[in-house]
Amino acid sequence: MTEIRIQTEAFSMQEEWGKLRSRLGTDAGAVAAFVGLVRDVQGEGPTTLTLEHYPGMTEKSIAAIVAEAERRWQLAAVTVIHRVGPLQPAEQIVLVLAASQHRAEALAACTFIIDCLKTDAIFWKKETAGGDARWLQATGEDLARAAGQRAAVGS
Amino acid sequence: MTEIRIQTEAFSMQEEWGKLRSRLGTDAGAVAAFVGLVRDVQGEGPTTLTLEHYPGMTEKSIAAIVAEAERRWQLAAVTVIHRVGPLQPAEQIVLVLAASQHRAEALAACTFIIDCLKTDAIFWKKETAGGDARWLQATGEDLARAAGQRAAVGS
Amino acid sequence: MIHVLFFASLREAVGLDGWQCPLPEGVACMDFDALLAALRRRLDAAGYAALTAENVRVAVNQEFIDSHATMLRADDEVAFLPPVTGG
Amino acid sequence: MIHVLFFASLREAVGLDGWQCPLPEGVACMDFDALLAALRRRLDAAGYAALTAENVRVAVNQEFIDSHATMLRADDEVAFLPPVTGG
Repeated sequence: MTEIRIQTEAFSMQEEWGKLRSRLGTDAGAVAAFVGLVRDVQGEGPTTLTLEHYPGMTEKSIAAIVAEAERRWQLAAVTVIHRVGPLQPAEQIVLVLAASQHRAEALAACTFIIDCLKTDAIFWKKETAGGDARWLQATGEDLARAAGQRAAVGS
Repeated sequence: MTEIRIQTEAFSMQEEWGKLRSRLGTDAGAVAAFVGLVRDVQGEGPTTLTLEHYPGMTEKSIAAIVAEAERRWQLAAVTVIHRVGPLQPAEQIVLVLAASQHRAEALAACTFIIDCLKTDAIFWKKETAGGDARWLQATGEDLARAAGQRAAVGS
Repeated sequence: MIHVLFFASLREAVGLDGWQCPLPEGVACMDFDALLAALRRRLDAAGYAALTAENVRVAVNQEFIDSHATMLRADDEVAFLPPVTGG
Repeated sequence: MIHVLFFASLREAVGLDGWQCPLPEGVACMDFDALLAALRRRLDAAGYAALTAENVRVAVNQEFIDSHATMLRADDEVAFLPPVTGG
């Protein structure tokens, strides 16, 4: 019940939501979702975020994160979609859906997966704004959140 | 940028997602969502969950929870929809959407709001299964989670 | 009149959605204890016991009250709320 | 041949998407240090320095390796990965 996709095309919350719902039995009581959007870099003119990945290994890195979430929590279904290629402000970059019997599990799993995607999934982001380009790095806060997730036992 | 609704009709994730997205500027980087579904009471025949509320005061109780979330986190937009009346297994009961610049805030606010809805929002649930009816109570776990949310300072 | 409302399990225990409690003649207000006394006369013992259980909260004009000394005026809305469970 | 891949900032630093590293004649495998030596000959100093920065991770056939003693065989895929940032 896990779907992992990497794609250049936009994804539709409507479609992914419907597909996940159709995979659930009547014992699922909760679905948590997260979508990341491209933010505008204020006052530096048009921004483009270009995402690069390593075909094959990137999918494996996401599958490992989802498998770890599935070991920690009872999950009825998980969807992870991550876009690559050039993206403009307000475009959707990443989608995480996690369904479970109980809300605590669904929310914890969704938060865990997106936190680990930030630091462990094999993607690189280049930001182009006002003629300058730079490769982004995971922030200290990102690394601390993912480390906190790994350190949390069970819950 | 807050929308709170109580209604007997079903809601559509597609529609609510689109409405919230249209209210966001390009500085919002994250949207977290939660949907609660009616679970089947296993092996006791058809289940109906009937939700009752106190018109006026229920809306105020939800607005107070959202206002507290907005004091704690920088939120770009929040939507809370809660259904009342009779619901069948797999139907959507409640929707929470929280948008922010950063994922940590969106996820924390979404979790906070649904945890507090469980214990502080003025609803009552009656479960009818196999001819028996009973009024549900917030569980000890629900109360502990909401108390934990209130105790957490800031973050 | 004081408009008294009963919700969920309390509505079933009392057997009423609500009740219009008259104010004593010539009196502009009454305290919450006086309302309770009127309810004890109006309801059966089981219904009254349900309303006064420890986990029941009371709202006046949609705000929770803590004190039985709260004064009630004509057209106030008094609601008895059993423990809630939303979400 | 060993198939060597450079990603993101390393691709730009090296100026190549990838490089086919020949195995020495008559040799079935080489260790990672031998590959580094071949890269040092092939690349300019700045490109080689970027590849060997402390935060660069190396994957062989899409699994991260920890040791420079890792043996590489014909058709192995060796990737140099700068720090990642997804989500």
